[in-house]
Amino acid sequence: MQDVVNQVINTTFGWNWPSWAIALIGYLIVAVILFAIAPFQMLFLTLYERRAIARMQDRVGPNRVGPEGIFQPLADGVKIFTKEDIVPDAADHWVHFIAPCVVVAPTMFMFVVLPWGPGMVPVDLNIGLLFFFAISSVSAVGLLMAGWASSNKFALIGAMRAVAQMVSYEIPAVISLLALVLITGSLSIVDMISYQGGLFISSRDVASVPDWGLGWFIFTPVGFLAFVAFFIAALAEGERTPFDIPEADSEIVAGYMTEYSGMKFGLFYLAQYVLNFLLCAITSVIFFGGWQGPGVGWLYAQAITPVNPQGGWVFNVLAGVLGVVYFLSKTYFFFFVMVWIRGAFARLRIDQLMDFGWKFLIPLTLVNVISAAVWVALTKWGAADGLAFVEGWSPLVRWAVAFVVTLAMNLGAYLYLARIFAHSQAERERLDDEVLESLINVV
Amino acid sequence: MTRAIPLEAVLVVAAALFCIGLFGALSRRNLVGVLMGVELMLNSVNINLVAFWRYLEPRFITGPTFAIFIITVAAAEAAVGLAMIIAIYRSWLTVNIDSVDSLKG
Amino acid sequence: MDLLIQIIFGLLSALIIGAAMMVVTVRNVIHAALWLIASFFGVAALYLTLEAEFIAVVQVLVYVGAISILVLFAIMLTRSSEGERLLTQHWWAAAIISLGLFGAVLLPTLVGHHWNLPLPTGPAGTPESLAGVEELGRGFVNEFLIQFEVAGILLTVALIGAIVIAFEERSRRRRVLTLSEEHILRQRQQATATAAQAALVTADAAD
Amino acid sequence: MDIPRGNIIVMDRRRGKLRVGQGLIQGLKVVWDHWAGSFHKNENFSQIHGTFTVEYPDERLPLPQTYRNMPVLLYDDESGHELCTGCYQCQRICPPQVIHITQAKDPVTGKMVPAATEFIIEYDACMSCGFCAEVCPFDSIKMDHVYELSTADRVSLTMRKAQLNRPISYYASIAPDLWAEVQAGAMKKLQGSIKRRPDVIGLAAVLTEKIKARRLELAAAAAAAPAAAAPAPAAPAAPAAKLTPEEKAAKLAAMKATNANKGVAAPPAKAPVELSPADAKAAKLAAIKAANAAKQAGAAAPPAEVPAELPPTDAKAAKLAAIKAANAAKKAAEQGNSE
Repeated sequence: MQDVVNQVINTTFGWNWPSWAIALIGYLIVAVILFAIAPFQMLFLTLYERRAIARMQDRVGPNRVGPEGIFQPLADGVKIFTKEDIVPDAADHWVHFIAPCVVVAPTMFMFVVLPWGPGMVPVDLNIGLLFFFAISSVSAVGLLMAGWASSNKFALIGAMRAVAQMVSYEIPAVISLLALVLITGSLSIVDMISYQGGLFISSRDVASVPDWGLGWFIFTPVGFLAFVAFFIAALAEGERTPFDIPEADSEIVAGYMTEYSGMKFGLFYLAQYVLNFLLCAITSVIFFGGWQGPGVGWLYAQAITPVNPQGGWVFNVLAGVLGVVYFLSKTYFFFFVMVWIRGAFARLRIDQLMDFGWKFLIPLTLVNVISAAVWVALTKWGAADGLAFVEGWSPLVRWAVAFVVTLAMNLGAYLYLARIFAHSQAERERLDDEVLESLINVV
Repeated sequence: MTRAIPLEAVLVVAAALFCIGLFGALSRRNLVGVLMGVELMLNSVNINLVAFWRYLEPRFITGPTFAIFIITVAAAEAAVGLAMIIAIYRSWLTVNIDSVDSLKG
Repeated sequence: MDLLIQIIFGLLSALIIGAAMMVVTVRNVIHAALWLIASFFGVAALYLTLEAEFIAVVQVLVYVGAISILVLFAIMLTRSSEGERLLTQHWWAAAIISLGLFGAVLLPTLVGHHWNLPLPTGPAGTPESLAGVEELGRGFVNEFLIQFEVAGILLTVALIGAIVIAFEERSRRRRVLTLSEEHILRQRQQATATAAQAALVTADAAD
Repeated sequence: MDIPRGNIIVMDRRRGKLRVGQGLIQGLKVVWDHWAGSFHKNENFSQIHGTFTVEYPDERLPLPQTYRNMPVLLYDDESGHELCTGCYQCQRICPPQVIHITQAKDPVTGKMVPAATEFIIEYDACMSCGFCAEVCPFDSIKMDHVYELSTADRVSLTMRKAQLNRPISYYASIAPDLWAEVQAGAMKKLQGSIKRRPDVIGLAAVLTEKIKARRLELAAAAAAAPAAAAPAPAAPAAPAAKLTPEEKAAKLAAMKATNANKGVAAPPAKAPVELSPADAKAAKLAAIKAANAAKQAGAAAPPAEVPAELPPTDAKAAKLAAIKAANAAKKAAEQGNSE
């Protein structure tokens, strides 16, 4: 973006603006584009979710406003804008007012490191992944503010639940990504995507594999387990249905949103759907190659890049469009999976949620990190690193050995932990029964 | 960066933060308030470490490493401290430091 | 460019110091915690201006995302003592100590000291390679290995310690019965009652 | 996986066995089947897959005969008489007490007549319980199938008799079996009550309006016609074998008018006496009679013609007209007497 701005201002118009002004303008343009995209994602996703969940429940969903109901979100938006903004008398007015902003702002921040296509990333931070999750944890503060400032029991309970859930499930999410960071050797999201070229096997692991843009992490045992764990954690962080305890309508009205109305409520809604979009996007980026797909790599190689200044701009456009199409279709597929899970499963109880997160998911992801280390050792290390027996193996053999070993490790860990977890649940029930017995004896 | 802002400015900010944190830790009655003051002091130390790293030894990682150790210690301290506050609250039903004085003869 | 950075630095310093002042003076503890979060944010932004992105992100992750949440939780789990005095009896002594430390010791020392700075870098000079995340990671598994392990053990110990301190035994926990449990309880009570009656009847019969 | 309808599915929790998430996958499969199956419409509502949604304003389900929404009043297509006799049974049983009936009275004798002059149901408070339809001994109240009743204001949901009237043929079309069950008894009872109904009392409101208009027309015509020529052509309607209710009523009115014409010696002061029943029709009739009497009494009495030409839209105006006419007639008679 800055190259284009520089080209236009300094070469075409010849104004000779300083580089920081160019950078500022470039970032501003990108920011404006992203701020326009985010609400539209939310509008689209609400309609998408309502239509999809309706089909799963043998209904049709909203289809009256516009063709196939595409203007339904706009109608909802108009409705929400015209609603009265009610603040409870006992509320802490300033905190009540700021809370929605604190919830929305981090989701907007998270767009900063999200790559949309080849070369289409607002900022390629070398700690992008960490940035993403650090920022996402900030919205927990906003939720707590909202719950506390409303001075409402339901709101406070909802906020407490939301924060406990977000803080707990951030750990498995980050640890499962840590495994892939180990394999990639970088925290930059762009690096993670470029690692995933190839055909079922990453070309970085085995150089002879043709680059079809299909060397996704999901095809490795480490990546698969990380994906499952991460997606579950993402469901919990986005407060999607099996984990929608914070806003369980049937128990605590609407959780931390209970005392909000009008556009403040709309902001919470916006934050939630944008966060869901971002979680789906990061899932598709990290486990499914983001914009990687057949054709994109080849097209991008022909385009104007810092590496290849003599390319054709047509290829830039083509690679960009194809990349964005791949990326968005993957993202929307994962949103569909979220809706699918919402249609299928019932809500967990808070203690079940915590048990599952701490006693099952975190150990599983920790084992996965060890598997990732084994994978790195088997595919990358040589005699110099103290792994002499791999000398003479071809990269494909090393890859295959690593695949089998990590698969065995992960599968074993999964089955063992499932067994342990089932036992612990049974033990818990037994303890509950004991408490019941003691109550009876007292009476 | 290093040309635009002198090192002293960053250090003065850190020192001011430290003193405010010290005042908070010494004078607040609420135990959580005391803990918040301690957190502020730890933050100021971190600022110092990072500033020294940036201005004096940017090629070595000693400064950030110590900053990360301090953050680790702060996290541990917060976890244990707040657990203790909750335990204290359970037995005394108050979190005021001058009310928790059963050791005072 | 320099002016821009100076303005940003000034604003950030004002945010950090102002928010910290609010933390120690505001009456409502929740508000104090929220100001603390603002101060943490300011410090994270200061790290960014110091080109320490990793530390900045870790600051946000740990302080804003975890510690402040812990603090807020602790405040909500303990009853706030509204209406009582905010500060201890000897707060003036604390104020004198803090102000004296700042005005008499720290400020003259920091301003008066001559720092052996390397040549200034930036847009004018050649960009100097900063130690980044990779160097940090390598450092943790080479020269700082012992410290790294100690930090890990410390965290584990803190985790276990916090759980042990704040843990309430399951049997001592006040428990609200669910409807089905209540039903079961009542059924069992009735069963025991009838059994006792039956025992009485048989005892009478035996007599 | 086809689950037969109406069965209770007992989930096998498989205790003791190692559960590693198969149940979750099974659940996802069920939902997926529904999603994939939802792209065709479920026409017969007997399967568990397919879209069940009826897109309401565009398509509607056929309503069962026993569907009930709001009560309506039936009247006979042929005679135009309402089945309702004003027995107050429905008013008594109505749980929210939204039915209000005014019993009809004979304008001449003042006796009760088996018919209702006014019948009000407040639809806004009606709860569609159907008690009124069940209790009605004359099968006069039936439950309608129309459910799109929303209005912008509450008042327009207070239904008067004219809005409640539905012909029997309509009810027979929406609930043929139900009507066939009760038809014989209902019609028999109707015949009985028709015999006891004088004049137009008990006719459906929509018909009485027409009758009123027609009568006025005829009366005006009769009044305008020369007195001498009155007897024979006053009734234009030929005595046909089968008359429509309107024609019948019209004939009746015309006959009455001619009768009044014939009564030459009738004292003109009789007109105000007849006003006592607070009935518009009676008043109008009285007015017409008075006018005719006046005409008979004094040949040179032009003011008497005025009230007959007035379009009396309501009872009060009619009464006023009658009084005026009576006064005019009296004056004319006095003039005639003095001459």
